[in-house]
Amino acid sequence: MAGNSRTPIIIALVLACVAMTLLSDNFLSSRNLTNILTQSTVVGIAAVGATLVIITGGIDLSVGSNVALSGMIASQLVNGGTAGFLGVVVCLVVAAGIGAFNGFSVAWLRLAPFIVTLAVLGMARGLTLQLSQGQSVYGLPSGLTWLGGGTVGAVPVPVFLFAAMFLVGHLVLSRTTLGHQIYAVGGNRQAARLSGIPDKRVLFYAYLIGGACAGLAALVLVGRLGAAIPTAGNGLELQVIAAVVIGGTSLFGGKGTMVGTLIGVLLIGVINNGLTLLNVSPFWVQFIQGALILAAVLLDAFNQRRLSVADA
Amino acid sequence: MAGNSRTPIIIALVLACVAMTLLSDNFLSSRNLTNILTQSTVVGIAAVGATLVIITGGIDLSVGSNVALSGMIASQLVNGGTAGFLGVVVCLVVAAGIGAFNGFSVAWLRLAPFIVTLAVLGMARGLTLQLSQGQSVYGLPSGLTWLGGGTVGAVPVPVFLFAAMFLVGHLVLSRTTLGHQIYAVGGNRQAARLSGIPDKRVLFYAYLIGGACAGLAALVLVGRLGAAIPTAGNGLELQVIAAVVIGGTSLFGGKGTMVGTLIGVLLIGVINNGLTLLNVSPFWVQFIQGALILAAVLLDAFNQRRLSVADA
Amino acid sequence: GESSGGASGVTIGYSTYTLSNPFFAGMQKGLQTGTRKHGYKLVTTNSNGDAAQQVTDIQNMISRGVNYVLLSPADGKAITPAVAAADSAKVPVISIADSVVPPITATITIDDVKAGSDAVDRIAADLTARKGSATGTIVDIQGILGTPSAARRELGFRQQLAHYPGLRVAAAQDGGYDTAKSNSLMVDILQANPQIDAVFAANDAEAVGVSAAIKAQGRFKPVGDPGHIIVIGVDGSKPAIADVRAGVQDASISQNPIKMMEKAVDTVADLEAHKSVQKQIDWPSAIITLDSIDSPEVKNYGIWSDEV
Amino acid sequence: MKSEAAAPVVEFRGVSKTYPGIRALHDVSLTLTPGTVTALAGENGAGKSTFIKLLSGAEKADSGRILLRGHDVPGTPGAVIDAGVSVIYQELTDVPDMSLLDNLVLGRQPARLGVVRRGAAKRAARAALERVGLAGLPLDRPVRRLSLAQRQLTEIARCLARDASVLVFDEPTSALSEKDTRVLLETIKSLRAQGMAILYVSHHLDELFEIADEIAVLRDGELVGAGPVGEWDEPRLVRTMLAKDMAHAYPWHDRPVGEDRLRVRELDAPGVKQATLQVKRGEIVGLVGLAGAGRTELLKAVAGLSRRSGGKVEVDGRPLPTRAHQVVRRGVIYAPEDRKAEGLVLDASVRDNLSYGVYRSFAHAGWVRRGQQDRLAREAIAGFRVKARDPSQPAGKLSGGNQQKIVLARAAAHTPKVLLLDDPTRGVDVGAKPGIHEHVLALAEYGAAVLMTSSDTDEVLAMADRVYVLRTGRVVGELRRAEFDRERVLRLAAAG
Ligand SMILES: Nc1ncnc2c1ncn2[C@@H]1O[C@H](COP(=O)(O)OP(=O)(O)OP(=O)(O)O)[C@@H](O)[C@H]1O
Ligand SMILES: Nc1ncnc2c1ncn2[C@@H]1O[C@H](COP(=O)(O)OP(=O)(O)OP(=O)(O)O)[C@@H](O)[C@H]1O
Ligand SMILES: [Mg+2]
Ligand SMILES: [Mg+2]
Repeated sequence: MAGNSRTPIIIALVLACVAMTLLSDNFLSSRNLTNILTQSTVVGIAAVGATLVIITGGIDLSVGSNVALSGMIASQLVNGGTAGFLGVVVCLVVAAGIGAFNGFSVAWLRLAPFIVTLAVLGMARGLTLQLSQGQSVYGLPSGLTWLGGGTVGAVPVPVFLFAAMFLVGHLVLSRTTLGHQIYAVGGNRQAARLSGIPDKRVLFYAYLIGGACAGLAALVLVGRLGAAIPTAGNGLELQVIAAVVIGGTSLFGGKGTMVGTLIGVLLIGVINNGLTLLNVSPFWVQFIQGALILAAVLLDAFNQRRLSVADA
Repeated sequence: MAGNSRTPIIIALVLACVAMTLLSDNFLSSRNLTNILTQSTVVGIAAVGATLVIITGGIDLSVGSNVALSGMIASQLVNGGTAGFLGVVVCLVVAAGIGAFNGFSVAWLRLAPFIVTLAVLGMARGLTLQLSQGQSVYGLPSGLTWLGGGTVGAVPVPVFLFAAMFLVGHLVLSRTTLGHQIYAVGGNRQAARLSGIPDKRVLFYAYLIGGACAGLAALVLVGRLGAAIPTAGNGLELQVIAAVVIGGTSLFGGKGTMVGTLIGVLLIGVINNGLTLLNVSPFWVQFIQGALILAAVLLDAFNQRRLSVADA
Repeated sequence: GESSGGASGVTIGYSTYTLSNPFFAGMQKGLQTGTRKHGYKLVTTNSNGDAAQQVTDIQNMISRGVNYVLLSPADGKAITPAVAAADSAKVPVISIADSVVPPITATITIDDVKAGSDAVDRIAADLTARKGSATGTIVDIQGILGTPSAARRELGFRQQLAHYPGLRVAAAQDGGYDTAKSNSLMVDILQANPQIDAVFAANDAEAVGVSAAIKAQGRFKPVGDPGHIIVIGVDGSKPAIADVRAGVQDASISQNPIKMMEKAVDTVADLEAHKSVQKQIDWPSAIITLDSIDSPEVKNYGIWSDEV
Repeated sequence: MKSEAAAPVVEFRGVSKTYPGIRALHDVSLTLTPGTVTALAGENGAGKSTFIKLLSGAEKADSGRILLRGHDVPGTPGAVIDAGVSVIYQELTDVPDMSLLDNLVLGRQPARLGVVRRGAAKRAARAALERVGLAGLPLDRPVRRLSLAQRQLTEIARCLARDASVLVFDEPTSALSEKDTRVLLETIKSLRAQGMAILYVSHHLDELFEIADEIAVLRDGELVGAGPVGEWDEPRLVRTMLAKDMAHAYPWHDRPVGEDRLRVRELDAPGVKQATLQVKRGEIVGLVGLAGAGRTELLKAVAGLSRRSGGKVEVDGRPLPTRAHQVVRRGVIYAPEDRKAEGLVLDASVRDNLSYGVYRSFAHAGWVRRGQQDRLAREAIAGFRVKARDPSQPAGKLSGGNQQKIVLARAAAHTPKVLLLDDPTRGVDVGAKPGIHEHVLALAEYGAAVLMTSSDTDEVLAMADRVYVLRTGRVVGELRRAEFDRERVLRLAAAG
């Protein structure tokens, strides 16, 4: 597939892990590694969908407030007596609906993805505030929180979800006609159209899946906190896009892999975990996060350059 | 120039103004109109620079924390006894320096603008926190605050700045070699390079100017608040990009006008002002803002479609 | 929110910097009750954490012709131009929940510094009861760096800590007043620190996330158990009160936003009646614990989150 | 022709260039002399464009030296232009969203103190357009709205306008009509007379013999022959290029044709007025016309790429949908003339490019069978003689002619009912053209209705059973093969 040519940013991830192992005794414990995975789940699952969207050349800024709104609606229903599993369904349906709205606007109304999803960001966040009146919903039954808070044996359910979603995402991108078409539409929409690819439908599906992934991320978050909070997912969109782009997917579309996204998500997870384990002063945390991300992409760039010198 | 072909989103702005005039007696007062302009200055001045950056096909997410950092450094110096006008110079130099760093990374190190400027966002915000230890700087002399807080006759200084910056930005884009080159690099970088345009230098200048504009925006903000606050410019980047993109500039580069950006900035300003004048419930405000922006771009899209049917 | 009223012809403008915190929902409630009682019209704006937007909001309100400005400042210093605009339009200004630097008509606050120091005292007392002396390791989950309330709670926390040499801060991080972020931080902190005795969270949203992390990491023992990790938050929000009742969270240092806001509207009424008003009104806070939650004192103070 | 040996202005000394896995140029030495036209010939992927990119500073040589007036050539395209070398690249190097005016002065905007001198720019642009016969075009139109031929001419105009002593042309006429080609060749002759050194690449061998003083031949990156034009004739040139003999002949033969497959009635669309035509099963029908006659527009309207405002299009008696992907599903395949903008996903692999939309043949229930996909790709690469390292090579890294073959191979892979070919052999070498023509013929024999255009009228006349003549968007004539007469066709096309 289109993206395979690029070695992803794996060296930076390995270096980060080695450094953390040397700096902190706690890093390499199986428990801590499980924690990193668990904490990366929300960003990770949302990033699976975002990878598809970004490969089409689009962007989804609404993912964070989609997480808030879908989680809030489901939690309020469940709080009002609806069965937990129905809440799960509602959450996914609401989130996919938001994705469908984005997809429809981008594909058929031909609006710029940035603006549509920014507007939807505001609308979904506003609706969340209005529905919740700023209040969290808590005390949710395990039917709704199991996906985010449960465990199977010693392993948290979100870790399985995370793994499963990446695997499915990877297979969709690399082995299905939809994935093939997503690369084509993102790489050259006109050429894709000419060869019979239903470009609008492909765009629509990408945003729809992106929305559904946000819904799953919402369930994980609600489960983890045991509550639906109106500020959930604030700023999540930037983290998600950052993970995808760090993983080598181009915002111009047509290029990228799910494996790259996975590495991007884990890199961010390891950096955040590491800074807390080392108890870096909170006044420095943001600076160091930024600097490490810059270092990682620089390393990656030099590594790429070394591999393919002849690319002007 | 490249962008002139596109009628910008002016109809939406006119409609918004007409609606507000009908709905609120206060809207059309000269005082309120001045307020709208003054309030749009920070976003507006930053958007002038961002327009250049986005036309090159880039993006600058660091603009908000650039505003915070440059304003904070200058204010701390001035607070420590440095003359006000020196503070102004320092603010601009720091901000332009951040822009230069972005530009260097994008042009010569060939890093993805999204990631570089996201990393710089974190780094600049972190530095601001560290330098200020979370404290605002207050009680600044008018030498530093005049640009944002002063008036000439009845008109606030920021309004003049706003007008001047847009005019200059418009002339740079439409009348200078640099503007021509910015469109060329954004429209087809390879072609620009092969025709002898120094593509890297052009990118560098765009980000440099973008940074300098953030510095000017910082001065306006410091002047307006009479203080430098560590949270200044939080989330500004999205507002700025939104204004530019609503104004018809494409995130893929090569297309856009300064007039469009001006209209985008004013549209957002009128919407925000209107929602306050009409006393919309604050729980609904975000929702309505989003919905109005969506409505505006939809209107624009249909209008564009009507004007140029033959574009499949 | 728009309350119908308005018979008196008085319009109050209220500018808040957030709505996404239940505390501010409490303030809305008190504001509505108060304005309804006095028959005032109400205009509310939310600047979403942005100090510049808040100045804008207040200027817009004044353009619109409000008679009084009530505000909860995003930044007590950076609000100055808005206060100046109000002064020049001869509109009285009352600040609630946080103070502002320029002189205004009245200020109604709880003492954020005291909230921080009360938390330390409470932790010290519990540890003394448990171990015989105030020794142990504490985690400090701060509020959004750069915001005044967070800074003052942190200040009170640190100042009071100096009085207890046996207490050590094992980790201090910015929880962003956010449940999810504090939850992630706490998970990692628990990993790095096998022994933690207590957590001070700068607000209850953070405290709730912290408690969830302690449970998820299998480190939870109920309040009263010797292995329990003490968790103290500030605000008295609903999930935190529920946690206090359930023996999960030890204490919430509660304000009462409803009554503070009613008091603010009463102050406006006093101004309308040309009575003199107090410049600084200190609203007491109450420490809500499992023991005190049903006590007459707390009943009297009011658990605001039960009312919104 | 100049006989006295002037000092060379450009000198390649043992230059080599390797791309990952591909030796594009190997130890090439060649000189360009003032007042001389040097033609560079070679099959697709031989290294001609690579040679040019090394000279222009667009790419760096791995070894060897390239001298410009005795000094090493500068490293960036801008500096090379400043040194007086002006290059017309094989692929369009314009900025589609910019106006014609801006494109004509791209990189050479007349300015004073950084401020554009608009008047001077306009004068320069008009003068440049005049030289390529496009004087009438409005300067403010974005070039994306021009036809491919017009864009190509615009680039030529831009490069001619530069103050240059070395001019390099990489297949400038591949999209040009006969008339525009004539204008260009005459211009080149006059530039030679003014003492310019000219390098000329084309797959139209007759052009080479008309204007070249020297002919050099590349094969697999090596210089395999060079000498004055007098030493060459067409068979020898072809033999040197391909390393085998080959007679240049079109493979037409009589076929049975069935009933109407494609029926277009009174079609109105952008650039097309009241067009009525039919193509039968198994029939190859040509569209001829001058540049801008609307051939591309007509094909695009049928293919669902531009909006039809009136009329009917039917395939096998059923109306054809208007959306591009539905049109393809009905078996109507369009192979565009602008392969870069419309034909290929340049970043994607050759394998993927060969398989967009043909999922039927390698996917089941939405699941891609990779082995099958790869096998089909390899078959297509072999069948169309594509010079690619392997199917995973990005399509954008193929040579121009090989990219063109990918576009056609995919069209063939759809096993179309109706095949719309827009200048199918643009940039394809003499060795590969017959193969492509045979493929087209085979598809027709299989029952496809083929509607084709070409910038080379002879190609259409050689391949078609019937032609329609277009003029300003209207069908103005129809001729059967028996009536084909080059002069008559051109007269019909040109009559006003
Ligand atoms: N950027 C690149 N990366 C990898 N390989 C390349 C690149 N550009 C060209 N090549 C390869 O180098 C070889 C020579 O290509 P070149 O474009 O010079 O051929 P050409 O003679 O111009 O062919 P054509 O007649 O088709 O234009 C081809 O095999 C091509 O695939
Ligand atoms: N040489 C020219 N002079 C003026 N207009 C032209 C010229 N070439 C193309 N056009 C314009 O381009 C439009 C359509 O071009 P189109 O691509 O359909 O033509 P075509 O017949 O395919 O010829 P070609 O592809 O060789 O340019 C016409 O409407 C015409 O206005
Ligand atoms: Mg070539
Ligand atoms: Mg054509």
